[in-house]
Amino acid sequence: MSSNIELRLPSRLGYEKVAMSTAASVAKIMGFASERVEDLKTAVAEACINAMEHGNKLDESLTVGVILSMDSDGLEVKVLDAGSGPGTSVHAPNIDRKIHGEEPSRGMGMFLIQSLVDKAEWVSSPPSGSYVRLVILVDKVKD
Amino acid sequence: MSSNIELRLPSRLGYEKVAMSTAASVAKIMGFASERVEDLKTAVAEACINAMEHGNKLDESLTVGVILSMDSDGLEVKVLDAGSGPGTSVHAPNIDRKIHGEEPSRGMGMFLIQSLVDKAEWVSSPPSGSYVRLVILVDKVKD
Amino acid sequence: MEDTGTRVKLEEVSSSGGQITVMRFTGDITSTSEVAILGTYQGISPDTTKRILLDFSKVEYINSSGIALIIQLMYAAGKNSQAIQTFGLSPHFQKVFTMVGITKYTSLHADEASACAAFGD
Amino acid sequence: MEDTGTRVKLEEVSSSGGQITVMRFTGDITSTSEVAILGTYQGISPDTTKRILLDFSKVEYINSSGIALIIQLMYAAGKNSQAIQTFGLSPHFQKVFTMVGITKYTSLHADEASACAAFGD
Ligand SMILES: Nc1ncnc2c1ncn2[C@@H]1O[C@H](COP(=O)(O)OP(=O)(O)O)[C@@H](O)[C@H]1O
Ligand SMILES: Nc1ncnc2c1ncn2[C@@H]1O[C@H](COP(=O)(O)OP(=O)(O)O)[C@@H](O)[C@H]1O
Repeated sequence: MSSNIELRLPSRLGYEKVAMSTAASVAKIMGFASERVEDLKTAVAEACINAMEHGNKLDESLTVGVILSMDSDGLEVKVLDAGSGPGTSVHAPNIDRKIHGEEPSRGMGMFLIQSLVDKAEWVSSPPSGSYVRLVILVDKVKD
Repeated sequence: MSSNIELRLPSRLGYEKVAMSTAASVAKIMGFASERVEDLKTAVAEACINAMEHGNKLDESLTVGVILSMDSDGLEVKVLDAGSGPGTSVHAPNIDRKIHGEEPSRGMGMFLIQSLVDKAEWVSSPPSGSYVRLVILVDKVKD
Repeated sequence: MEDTGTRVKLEEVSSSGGQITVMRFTGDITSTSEVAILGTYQGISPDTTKRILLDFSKVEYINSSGIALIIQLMYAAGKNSQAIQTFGLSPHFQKVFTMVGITKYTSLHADEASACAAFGD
Repeated sequence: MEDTGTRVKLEEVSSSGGQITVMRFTGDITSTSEVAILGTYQGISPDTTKRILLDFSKVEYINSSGIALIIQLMYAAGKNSQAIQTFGLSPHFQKVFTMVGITKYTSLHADEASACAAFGD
Protein backbone atom coordinates (compact mmCIF):
# COMPACT_ATOMS: atom_id res chain seq x y z
CA MET A 1 0.00 0.00 0.00
CA SER A 2 1.45 3.30 -1.05
CA SER A 3 0.58 5.20 2.09
CA ASN A 4 3.00 2.89 3.86
CA ILE A 5 6.65 3.62 4.38
CA GLU A 6 8.91 0.66 3.74
CA LEU A 7 12.50 0.01 4.70
CA ARG A 8 14.67 -2.94 3.69
CA LEU A 9 17.90 -3.78 5.49
CA PRO A 10 20.52 -6.49 5.03
CA SER A 11 20.79 -8.83 8.04
CA ARG A 12 23.80 -7.21 9.63
CA LEU A 13 23.80 -6.50 13.35
CA GLY A 14 24.06 -2.77 13.91
CA TYR A 15 21.76 -1.86 11.03
CA GLU A 16 18.81 -2.11 13.39
CA LYS A 17 19.80 1.45 14.29
CA VAL A 18 18.70 2.56 10.83
CA ALA A 19 15.27 1.05 11.47
CA MET A 20 15.14 2.78 14.86
CA SER A 21 15.84 6.15 13.23
CA THR A 22 13.29 5.62 10.48
CA ALA A 23 10.58 4.52 12.90
CA ALA A 24 11.40 7.34 15.32
CA SER A 25 11.10 9.89 12.55
CA VAL A 26 7.68 8.59 11.52
CA ALA A 27 6.48 8.54 15.13
CA LYS A 28 7.69 12.13 15.62
CA ILE A 29 5.92 13.31 12.47
CA MET A 30 2.76 11.71 13.89
CA GLY A 31 3.28 13.74 17.05
CA PHE A 32 4.03 10.94 19.53
CA ALA A 33 5.63 12.10 22.77
CA SER A 34 9.35 11.47 23.08
CA GLU A 35 8.92 8.74 25.70
CA ARG A 36 6.63 6.85 23.30
CA VAL A 37 9.19 7.34 20.54
CA GLU A 38 11.88 5.83 22.79
CA ASP A 39 9.64 2.84 23.55
CA LEU A 40 9.08 2.27 19.85
CA LYS A 41 12.80 2.58 19.05
CA THR A 42 13.73 -0.13 21.53
CA ALA A 43 10.91 -2.41 20.36
CA VAL A 44 11.84 -1.95 16.70
CA ALA A 45 15.53 -2.56 17.47
CA GLU A 46 14.78 -5.82 19.29
CA ALA A 47 12.43 -6.95 16.51
CA CYS A 48 15.06 -6.25 13.84
CA ILE A 49 17.82 -7.99 15.80
CA ASN A 50 15.61 -11.08 16.20
CA ALA A 51 14.72 -10.99 12.50
CA MET A 52 18.41 -10.79 11.54
CA GLU A 53 19.70 -13.26 14.09
CA HIS A 54 16.99 -15.89 14.45
CA GLY A 55 14.84 -15.37 11.36
CA ASN A 56 17.57 -14.80 8.78
CA LYS A 57 20.38 -16.56 10.71
CA LEU A 58 22.66 -13.56 10.09
CA ASP A 59 22.77 -14.33 6.35
CA GLU A 60 23.48 -10.82 5.06
CA SER A 61 21.97 -11.63 1.69
CA LEU A 62 18.59 -12.01 3.38
CA THR A 63 16.65 -8.83 3.93
CA VAL A 64 14.75 -7.59 6.94
CA GLY A 65 11.66 -5.64 5.92
CA VAL A 66 10.16 -2.89 8.03
CA ILE A 67 6.71 -1.65 6.99
CA LEU A 68 5.32 1.40 8.77
CA SER A 69 1.60 2.15 8.45
CA MET A 70 0.05 5.25 9.90
CA ASP A 71 -3.59 5.83 10.59
CA SER A 72 -5.61 7.95 12.96
CA ASP A 73 -5.44 5.29 15.67
CA GLY A 74 -1.70 4.98 15.71
CA LEU A 75 1.39 3.58 14.10
CA GLU A 76 1.81 -0.05 13.08
CA VAL A 77 5.28 -1.46 12.38
CA LYS A 78 5.75 -4.88 10.84
CA VAL A 79 9.23 -6.41 10.92
CA LEU A 80 9.58 -9.26 8.42
CA ASP A 81 12.19 -11.95 7.98
CA ALA A 82 12.66 -15.09 5.90
CA GLY A 83 12.42 -17.54 8.81
CA SER A 84 9.64 -19.53 10.41
CA GLY A 85 9.06 -17.33 13.45
CA PRO A 86 9.66 -17.95 17.15
CA GLY A 87 8.29 -21.27 18.35
CA THR A 88 8.07 -19.95 21.87
CA SER A 89 5.65 -17.50 23.38
CA VAL A 90 6.76 -14.44 25.32
CA HIS A 91 7.83 -14.99 28.89
CA ALA A 92 9.08 -12.53 31.47
CA PRO A 93 12.77 -12.88 32.34
CA ASN A 94 13.52 -14.43 35.73
CA ILE A 95 16.12 -11.99 36.98
CA ASP A 96 17.01 -14.10 40.05
CA ARG A 97 17.89 -17.10 37.92
CA LYS A 98 19.79 -14.89 35.45
CA ILE A 99 21.78 -13.07 38.12
CA HIS A 100 22.74 -16.43 39.65
CA GLY A 101 23.73 -17.91 36.30
CA GLU A 102 20.92 -20.50 36.41
CA GLU A 103 19.41 -19.43 33.08
CA PRO A 104 20.97 -17.69 30.07
CA SER A 105 21.46 -13.98 30.61
CA ARG A 106 19.87 -13.34 27.22
CA GLY A 107 16.24 -13.94 26.19
CA MET A 108 14.66 -10.59 27.00
CA GLY A 109 13.95 -9.22 23.51
CA MET A 110 10.43 -10.48 22.98
CA PHE A 111 9.52 -9.54 26.55
CA LEU A 112 10.75 -5.98 26.03
CA ILE A 113 8.90 -5.69 22.73
CA GLN A 114 5.65 -6.80 24.34
CA SER A 115 6.15 -4.57 27.37
CA LEU A 116 6.99 -1.40 25.45
CA VAL A 117 4.31 -1.24 22.75
CA ASP A 118 0.52 -1.29 22.92
CA LYS A 119 0.15 -4.42 20.78
CA ALA A 120 2.72 -7.02 19.75
CA GLU A 121 1.88 -10.08 17.71
CA TRP A 122 4.15 -12.70 16.10
CA VAL A 123 2.92 -14.26 12.87
CA SER A 124 4.62 -17.23 11.22
CA SER A 125 3.80 -17.85 7.61
CA PRO A 126 6.45 -19.99 5.98
CA PRO A 127 7.56 -20.29 3.26
CA SER A 128 6.92 -16.60 2.62
CA GLY A 129 8.46 -15.64 5.96
CA SER A 130 7.40 -14.39 9.35
CA TYR A 131 6.81 -11.09 11.00
CA VAL A 132 6.18 -9.38 14.25
CA ARG A 133 3.58 -6.64 14.25
CA LEU A 134 3.94 -3.77 16.71
CA VAL A 135 1.40 -1.03 17.35
CA ILE A 136 1.65 2.16 19.35
CA LEU A 137 -1.66 3.94 19.81
CA VAL A 138 -2.38 7.63 19.68
CA ASP A 139 -3.23 8.87 23.15
CA LYS A 140 -7.01 9.14 23.28
CA VAL A 141 -7.13 11.11 26.53
CA LYS A 142 -8.02 14.35 24.77
CA ASP A 143 -11.26 12.93 23.30
CA MET B 1 21.66 -5.60 -4.12
CA SER B 2 21.21 -6.87 -0.63
CA SER B 3 24.00 -4.85 0.96
CA ASN B 4 21.94 -1.79 0.09
CA ILE B 5 19.43 -0.20 2.39
CA GLU B 6 16.21 0.80 0.68
CA LEU B 7 13.44 3.13 1.75
CA ARG B 8 10.14 3.77 -0.03
CA LEU B 9 7.97 6.77 0.77
CA PRO B 10 4.63 8.01 -0.55
CA SER B 11 4.88 11.40 -2.28
CA ARG B 12 3.69 13.48 0.63
CA LEU B 13 5.57 16.65 1.56
CA GLY B 14 6.95 16.29 5.05
CA TYR B 15 7.91 12.63 4.64
CA GLU B 16 11.29 13.74 3.32
CA LYS B 17 12.15 13.99 7.02
CA VAL B 18 11.95 10.21 7.24
CA ALA B 19 14.51 9.92 4.44
CA MET B 20 16.71 12.47 6.21
CA SER B 21 16.65 10.40 9.40
CA THR B 22 17.35 7.15 7.59
CA ALA B 23 20.24 8.61 5.62
CA ALA B 24 21.64 10.35 8.69
CA SER B 25 21.60 7.10 10.62
CA VAL B 26 23.49 5.26 7.87
CA ALA B 27 26.05 8.08 7.61
CA LYS B 28 26.55 8.04 11.39
CA ILE B 29 27.07 4.27 11.42
CA MET B 30 29.71 4.80 8.73
CA GLY B 31 31.41 7.31 11.02
CA PHE B 32 30.85 10.52 9.05
CA ALA B 33 31.38 13.70 11.06
CA SER B 34 28.22 15.48 12.15
CA GLU B 35 28.72 18.38 9.73
CA ARG B 36 28.87 15.91 6.84
CA VAL B 37 25.74 14.23 8.17
CA GLU B 38 23.95 17.61 8.16
CA ASP B 39 25.06 18.25 4.56
CA LEU B 40 23.69 14.88 3.52
CA LYS B 41 20.40 15.43 5.36
CA THR B 42 19.73 18.69 3.53
CA ALA B 43 20.73 17.21 0.15
CA VAL B 44 18.51 14.15 0.68
CA ALA B 45 15.61 16.33 1.81
CA GLU B 46 15.84 18.52 -1.29
CA ALA B 47 16.15 15.48 -3.54
CA CYS B 48 13.07 13.86 -2.00
CA ILE B 49 11.02 17.06 -2.19
CA ASN B 50 11.89 17.42 -5.89
CA ALA B 51 11.04 13.76 -6.50
CA MET B 52 7.66 14.18 -4.79
CA GLU B 53 6.82 17.56 -6.22
CA HIS B 54 8.26 17.60 -9.74
CA GLY B 55 8.87 13.92 -10.47
CA ASN B 56 5.70 12.43 -8.97
CA LYS B 57 3.57 15.63 -9.16
CA LEU B 58 2.52 15.13 -5.52
CA ASP B 59 0.52 12.03 -6.47
CA GLU B 60 0.64 10.22 -3.12
CA SER B 61 0.11 6.86 -4.78
CA LEU B 62 3.50 7.27 -6.46
CA THR B 63 6.49 6.23 -4.44
CA VAL B 64 9.82 7.93 -3.90
CA GLY B 65 12.61 5.38 -3.58
CA VAL B 66 15.78 6.01 -1.60
CA ILE B 67 18.61 3.52 -2.08
CA LEU B 68 21.63 3.81 0.18
CA SER B 69 24.83 1.98 -0.79
CA MET B 70 27.86 1.92 1.42
CA ASP B 71 31.37 1.07 0.41
CA SER B 72 34.84 1.91 1.64
CA ASP B 73 34.92 5.11 -0.45
CA GLY B 74 31.74 6.57 0.89
CA LEU B 75 27.99 6.60 0.86
CA GLU B 76 25.88 6.78 -2.30
CA VAL B 77 22.22 7.77 -2.09
CA LYS B 78 19.91 7.44 -5.09
CA VAL B 79 16.53 9.17 -4.91
CA LEU B 80 14.12 7.79 -7.51
CA ASP B 81 10.81 9.04 -8.84
CA ALA B 82 8.37 8.16 -11.61
CA GLY B 83 8.95 11.31 -13.69
CA SER B 84 11.22 12.23 -16.54
CA GLY B 85 13.82 14.18 -14.58
CA PRO B 86 14.74 17.87 -14.58
CA GLY B 87 15.19 19.30 -18.04
CA THR B 88 17.37 22.04 -16.66
CA SER B 89 20.91 21.89 -15.40
CA VAL B 90 21.95 23.24 -12.03
CA HIS B 91 22.43 26.97 -11.76
CA ALA B 92 23.42 29.10 -8.80
CA PRO B 93 20.63 31.29 -7.45
CA ASN B 94 20.93 35.00 -8.22
CA ILE B 95 20.23 36.45 -4.81
CA ASP B 96 20.08 40.05 -6.06
CA ARG B 97 17.32 39.23 -8.51
CA LYS B 98 15.50 37.14 -5.91
CA ILE B 99 15.70 39.80 -3.20
CA HIS B 100 14.35 42.37 -5.65
CA GLY B 101 11.53 40.11 -6.82
CA GLU B 102 12.94 39.86 -10.36
CA GLU B 103 13.13 36.07 -10.33
CA PRO B 104 11.15 33.48 -8.34
CA SER B 105 12.33 33.17 -4.76
CA ARG B 106 12.39 29.39 -5.15
CA GLY B 107 14.70 27.32 -7.37
CA MET B 108 17.58 26.60 -4.99
CA GLY B 109 17.13 22.88 -4.36
CA MET B 110 19.35 21.45 -7.07
CA PHE B 111 22.00 24.07 -6.34
CA LEU B 112 22.05 23.15 -2.65
CA ILE B 113 22.22 19.45 -3.46
CA GLN B 114 25.20 19.97 -5.74
CA SER B 115 26.93 22.30 -3.29
CA LEU B 116 26.53 20.08 -0.24
CA VAL B 117 27.63 16.65 -1.47
CA ASP B 118 30.81 15.46 -3.17
CA LYS B 119 29.05 14.21 -6.30
CA ALA B 120 25.54 14.87 -7.61
CA GLU B 121 24.22 13.52 -10.87
CA TRP B 122 20.72 13.60 -12.36
CA VAL B 123 19.75 10.64 -14.55
CA SER B 124 16.54 10.55 -16.61
CA SER B 125 15.44 7.15 -17.80
CA PRO B 126 11.76 7.21 -18.70
CA PRO B 127 9.55 5.27 -18.70
CA SER B 128 11.13 3.51 -15.73
CA GLY B 129 11.66 6.83 -13.95
CA SER B 130 14.47 9.15 -13.00
CA TYR B 131 16.85 9.56 -10.16
CA VAL B 132 19.43 11.81 -8.63
CA ARG B 133 22.56 10.16 -7.32
CA LEU B 134 24.38 11.76 -4.39
CA VAL B 135 27.74 10.71 -2.99
CA ILE B 136 29.57 11.76 0.14
CA LEU B 137 33.13 10.51 0.31
CA VAL B 138 35.00 9.18 3.29
CA ASP B 139 37.64 11.66 4.35
CA LYS B 140 40.93 10.32 3.00
CA VAL B 141 43.14 12.72 4.98
CA LYS B 142 44.27 10.01 7.37
CA ASP B 143 45.78 7.87 4.60
CA MET C 1 -1.58 15.30 15.88
CA GLU C 2 1.20 16.64 13.63
CA ASP C 3 2.92 19.44 15.47
CA THR C 4 5.81 20.40 13.23
CA GLY C 5 4.04 23.50 11.86
CA THR C 6 5.77 26.83 12.00
CA ARG C 7 4.91 29.12 14.84
CA VAL C 8 6.04 32.75 14.96
CA LYS C 9 6.04 34.76 18.16
CA LEU C 10 6.38 38.51 17.90
CA GLU C 11 8.26 40.34 20.62
CA GLU C 12 9.31 43.95 21.07
CA VAL C 13 12.71 44.64 22.59
CA SER C 14 14.19 48.06 23.12
CA SER C 15 17.80 48.86 22.37
CA SER C 16 19.83 52.07 22.50
CA GLY C 17 18.97 52.69 18.86
CA GLY C 18 15.22 52.19 19.27
CA GLN C 19 12.56 49.46 19.24
CA ILE C 20 13.36 46.11 17.61
CA THR C 21 10.62 43.70 16.55
CA VAL C 22 11.74 40.10 17.03
CA MET C 23 10.16 37.29 15.01
CA ARG C 24 10.86 34.10 16.97
CA PHE C 25 10.34 31.03 14.80
CA THR C 26 9.57 27.56 16.19
CA GLY C 27 9.01 24.35 14.23
CA ASP C 28 10.03 23.62 10.65
CA ILE C 29 10.40 26.28 7.97
CA THR C 30 9.08 24.79 4.74
CA SER C 31 6.59 25.49 1.96
CA THR C 32 3.80 25.15 4.52
CA SER C 33 5.13 28.12 6.53
CA GLU C 34 3.86 30.85 4.20
CA VAL C 35 0.94 32.04 6.31
CA ALA C 36 2.91 31.84 9.55
CA ILE C 37 5.89 33.79 8.21
CA LEU C 38 4.55 36.22 5.62
CA GLY C 39 1.17 36.57 7.33
CA THR C 40 2.86 37.49 10.59
CA TYR C 41 5.19 39.88 8.81
CA GLN C 42 2.24 41.63 7.18
CA GLY C 43 0.77 42.25 10.63
CA ILE C 44 3.78 44.39 11.54
CA SER C 45 3.33 48.06 10.71
CA PRO C 46 5.91 49.18 8.14
CA ASP C 47 5.60 52.76 9.34
CA THR C 48 6.56 52.23 12.95
CA THR C 49 8.75 49.15 12.65
CA LYS C 50 12.11 49.71 10.99
CA ARG C 51 14.18 47.03 12.71
CA ILE C 52 13.34 43.34 12.46
CA LEU C 53 15.29 40.57 14.15
CA LEU C 54 14.83 36.97 12.97
CA ASP C 55 15.36 34.35 15.71
CA PHE C 56 16.00 30.86 14.32
CA SER C 57 17.30 29.34 17.54
CA LYS C 58 14.26 27.05 17.95
CA VAL C 59 14.18 25.88 14.32
CA GLU C 60 15.56 22.45 13.46
CA TYR C 61 14.65 21.98 9.83
CA ILE C 62 14.67 24.56 7.04
CA ASN C 63 14.37 23.53 3.40
CA SER C 64 14.84 25.51 0.22
CA SER C 65 11.15 26.41 0.00
CA GLY C 66 11.43 27.77 3.53
CA ILE C 67 14.49 29.80 2.57
CA ALA C 68 12.46 31.16 -0.35
CA LEU C 69 9.90 32.49 2.15
CA ILE C 70 12.66 34.20 4.11
CA ILE C 71 13.83 35.78 0.85
CA GLN C 72 10.27 37.00 0.18
CA LEU C 73 10.17 38.48 3.66
CA MET C 74 13.45 40.27 2.95
CA TYR C 75 12.11 41.51 -0.38
CA ALA C 76 9.09 43.02 1.39
CA ALA C 77 11.24 44.44 4.17
CA GLY C 78 13.53 46.05 1.61
CA LYS C 79 10.57 47.81 0.00
CA ASN C 80 9.51 49.03 3.44
CA SER C 81 13.03 50.29 4.27
CA GLN C 82 13.31 47.92 7.20
CA ALA C 83 16.65 46.56 8.40
CA ILE C 84 16.91 42.83 9.12
CA GLN C 85 19.34 41.02 11.40
CA THR C 86 19.42 37.27 12.01
CA PHE C 87 20.60 34.97 14.80
CA GLY C 88 20.25 31.45 16.13
CA LEU C 89 21.00 29.48 12.96
CA SER C 90 23.00 26.30 13.47
CA PRO C 91 26.46 26.23 11.84
CA HIS C 92 25.00 24.03 9.09
CA PHE C 93 22.22 26.48 8.22
CA GLN C 94 24.62 29.42 8.49
CA LYS C 95 26.56 27.64 5.74
CA VAL C 96 23.40 27.04 3.69
CA PHE C 97 22.26 30.68 4.01
CA THR C 98 25.74 31.78 2.99
CA MET C 99 25.73 29.44 -0.03
CA VAL C 100 22.54 30.92 -1.44
CA GLY C 101 23.85 34.44 -0.83
CA ILE C 102 21.36 35.73 1.74
CA THR C 103 24.28 37.04 3.76
CA LYS C 104 24.52 39.86 1.24
CA TYR C 105 21.27 41.23 2.70
CA THR C 106 21.34 40.19 6.35
CA SER C 107 24.11 39.34 8.80
CA LEU C 108 24.03 36.05 10.69
CA HIS C 109 24.87 36.63 14.32
CA ALA C 110 25.90 34.20 17.03
CA ASP C 111 23.44 35.48 19.62
CA GLU C 112 20.64 37.93 20.25
CA ALA C 113 22.80 40.59 21.90
CA SER C 114 25.23 40.92 19.01
CA ALA C 115 22.34 40.83 16.52
CA CYS C 116 20.62 43.71 18.36
CA ALA C 117 23.85 45.67 18.57
CA ALA C 118 24.30 45.32 14.81
CA PHE C 119 21.30 47.56 14.13
CA GLY C 120 23.48 50.43 15.35
CA ASP C 121 22.37 53.54 17.19
CA MET D 1 35.45 4.08 10.20
CA GLU D 2 32.64 2.75 12.44
CA ASP D 3 33.04 4.28 15.85
CA THR D 4 30.03 3.09 17.77
CA GLY D 5 31.99 0.40 19.64
CA THR D 6 31.87 0.30 23.39
CA ARG D 7 34.65 1.96 25.29
CA VAL D 8 35.07 1.53 29.04
CA LYS D 9 37.21 3.88 31.07
CA LEU D 10 38.19 2.82 34.58
CA GLU D 11 38.49 5.47 37.25
CA GLU D 12 39.13 5.32 40.98
CA VAL D 13 37.26 7.73 43.20
CA SER D 14 37.52 7.88 46.97
CA SER D 15 34.52 8.30 49.20
CA SER D 16 34.09 8.36 52.95
CA GLY D 17 33.43 4.62 52.86
CA GLY D 18 36.52 3.76 50.80
CA GLN D 19 37.66 3.45 47.19
CA ILE D 20 35.09 3.13 44.41
CA THR D 21 35.99 1.80 40.97
CA VAL D 22 33.96 3.56 38.29
CA MET D 23 33.36 1.90 34.91
CA ARG D 24 32.49 4.74 32.52
CA PHE D 25 30.85 3.41 29.37
CA THR D 26 30.83 5.25 26.04
CA GLY D 27 29.27 4.12 22.76
CA ASP D 28 26.63 1.46 22.29
CA ILE D 29 26.09 -1.50 24.60
CA THR D 30 25.23 -4.49 22.42
CA SER D 31 26.32 -8.05 21.74
CA THR D 32 29.62 -6.68 20.42
CA SER D 33 30.48 -5.16 23.82
CA GLU D 34 31.49 -8.41 25.53
CA VAL D 35 35.24 -7.88 25.48
CA ALA D 36 34.96 -4.22 26.43
CA ILE D 37 32.64 -4.84 29.36
CA LEU D 38 33.48 -8.27 30.75
CA GLY D 39 37.15 -8.04 29.73
CA THR D 40 37.52 -4.74 31.53
CA TYR D 41 35.69 -6.11 34.55
CA GLN D 42 38.03 -9.11 34.72
CA GLY D 43 40.98 -6.71 34.90
CA ILE D 44 39.66 -5.35 38.21
CA SER D 45 41.04 -7.18 41.22
CA PRO D 46 38.18 -8.84 43.15
CA ASP D 47 40.29 -8.82 46.32
CA THR D 48 40.86 -5.09 46.57
CA THR D 49 37.81 -3.75 44.73
CA LYS D 50 34.54 -4.18 46.58
CA ARG D 51 32.60 -1.19 45.21
CA ILE D 52 31.84 -0.79 41.52
CA LEU D 53 29.97 2.14 40.02
CA LEU D 54 28.53 1.86 36.50
CA ASP D 55 28.33 5.17 34.61
CA PHE D 56 25.93 5.05 31.65
CA SER D 57 25.73 8.81 31.12
CA LYS D 58 27.54 8.67 27.76
CA VAL D 59 25.60 5.68 26.40
CA GLU D 60 22.85 6.29 23.88
CA TYR D 61 21.85 2.82 22.77
CA ILE D 62 21.55 -0.34 24.86
CA ASN D 63 19.84 -3.44 23.51
CA SER D 64 18.79 -6.63 25.23
CA SER D 65 22.06 -8.40 24.41
CA GLY D 66 23.87 -5.48 26.04
CA ILE D 67 21.66 -5.76 29.11
CA ALA D 68 22.55 -9.46 29.20
CA LEU D 69 26.22 -8.49 29.47
CA ILE D 70 25.43 -6.16 32.38
CA ILE D 71 23.62 -9.07 34.04
CA GLN D 72 26.69 -11.28 33.52
CA LEU D 73 28.82 -8.56 35.08
CA MET D 74 26.48 -8.46 38.06
CA TYR D 75 26.57 -12.26 38.33
CA ALA D 76 30.39 -12.16 38.48
CA ALA D 77 30.35 -9.23 40.93
CA GLY D 78 27.94 -11.15 43.17
CA LYS D 79 30.31 -14.11 43.33
CA ASN D 80 33.13 -11.73 44.24
CA SER D 81 31.05 -10.02 46.97
CA GLN D 82 31.24 -6.67 45.20
CA ALA D 83 28.51 -4.03 45.54
CA ILE D 84 27.26 -2.33 42.37
CA GLN D 85 25.59 1.05 41.98
CA THR D 86 24.43 2.58 38.72
CA PHE D 87 23.84 6.10 37.39
CA GLY D 88 23.43 8.08 34.18
CA LEU D 89 20.71 6.00 32.51
CA SER D 90 18.14 8.00 30.57
CA PRO D 91 14.57 7.80 31.89
CA HIS D 92 13.77 5.36 29.07
CA PHE D 93 16.56 2.95 29.97
CA GLN D 94 15.76 3.31 33.67
CA LYS D 95 12.34 2.01 32.72
CA VAL D 96 13.82 -0.82 30.63
CA PHE D 97 16.22 -1.87 33.41
CA THR D 98 13.31 -1.81 35.84
CA MET D 99 11.14 -3.91 33.50
CA VAL D 100 13.69 -6.72 33.32
CA GLY D 101 14.15 -6.60 37.09
CA ILE D 102 17.80 -5.55 37.36
CA THR D 103 16.75 -3.01 39.96
CA LYS D 104 16.48 -5.89 42.41
CA TYR D 105 20.29 -6.12 42.34
CA THR D 106 21.46 -2.53 41.73
CA SER D 107 19.94 0.87 42.37
CA LEU D 108 19.61 3.37 39.53
CA HIS D 109 20.73 6.80 40.70
CA ALA D 110 20.18 10.22 39.18
CA ASP D 111 23.80 11.33 39.47
CA GLU D 112 27.26 10.25 40.48
CA ALA D 113 27.18 11.84 43.93
CA SER D 114 24.04 10.05 45.06
CA ALA D 115 25.29 6.79 43.52
CA CYS D 116 28.56 7.07 45.49
CA ALA D 117 26.70 7.93 48.67
CA ALA D 118 24.56 4.81 48.27
CA PHE D 119 27.55 2.53 48.91
CA GLY D 120 27.35 3.67 52.55
CA ASP D 121 30.23 4.10 54.97
N1 LIG E 1 12.11 -13.45 14.25
C1 LIG E 1 12.34 -14.65 14.86
N2 LIG E 1 12.47 -15.78 14.10
C2 LIG E 1 12.72 -16.97 14.69
N3 LIG E 1 12.85 -17.14 16.03
C3 LIG E 1 12.73 -16.06 16.83
C4 LIG E 1 12.46 -14.76 16.30
N4 LIG E 1 12.38 -13.89 17.32
C5 LIG E 1 12.60 -14.60 18.45
N5 LIG E 1 12.80 -15.92 18.17
C6 LIG E 1 13.05 -17.03 19.13
O1 LIG E 1 12.61 -16.63 20.40
C7 LIG E 1 13.70 -16.68 21.34
C8 LIG E 1 13.58 -15.56 22.35
O2 LIG E 1 13.83 -14.32 21.72
P1 LIG E 1 14.20 -13.05 22.59
O3 LIG E 1 13.25 -12.97 23.72
O4 LIG E 1 14.23 -11.87 21.69
O5 LIG E 1 15.64 -13.33 23.19
P2 LIG E 1 17.04 -13.65 22.49
O6 LIG E 1 16.97 -13.13 21.10
O7 LIG E 1 18.02 -12.93 23.33
O8 LIG E 1 17.21 -15.14 22.56
C9 LIG E 1 14.96 -16.61 20.49
O9 LIG E 1 16.06 -17.20 21.14
C10 LIG E 1 14.53 -17.36 19.24
O10 LIG E 1 14.65 -18.75 19.42
N1 LIG F 1 13.06 15.05 -9.71
C1 LIG F 1 12.71 15.96 -10.63
N2 LIG F 1 11.86 15.65 -11.65
C2 LIG F 1 11.48 16.56 -12.55
N3 LIG F 1 11.90 17.84 -12.53
C3 LIG F 1 12.74 18.23 -11.55
C4 LIG F 1 13.19 17.32 -10.56
N4 LIG F 1 14.02 18.01 -9.73
C5 LIG F 1 14.08 19.26 -10.19
N5 LIG F 1 13.31 19.42 -11.29
C6 LIG F 1 13.12 20.65 -12.09
O1 LIG F 1 14.18 21.53 -11.82
C7 LIG F 1 13.68 22.77 -11.31
C8 LIG F 1 14.63 23.34 -10.28
O2 LIG F 1 14.59 22.56 -9.11
P1 LIG F 1 15.12 23.13 -7.75
O3 LIG F 1 16.43 23.78 -7.99
O4 LIG F 1 15.15 22.03 -6.76
O5 LIG F 1 14.10 24.28 -7.32
P2 LIG F 1 12.51 24.22 -7.04
O6 LIG F 1 12.16 22.82 -6.72
O7 LIG F 1 12.34 25.15 -5.88
O8 LIG F 1 11.87 24.73 -8.29
C9 LIG F 1 12.30 22.47 -10.77
O9 LIG F 1 11.45 23.57 -10.78
C10 LIG F 1 11.83 21.38 -11.74
O10 LIG F 1 11.32 21.94 -12.91
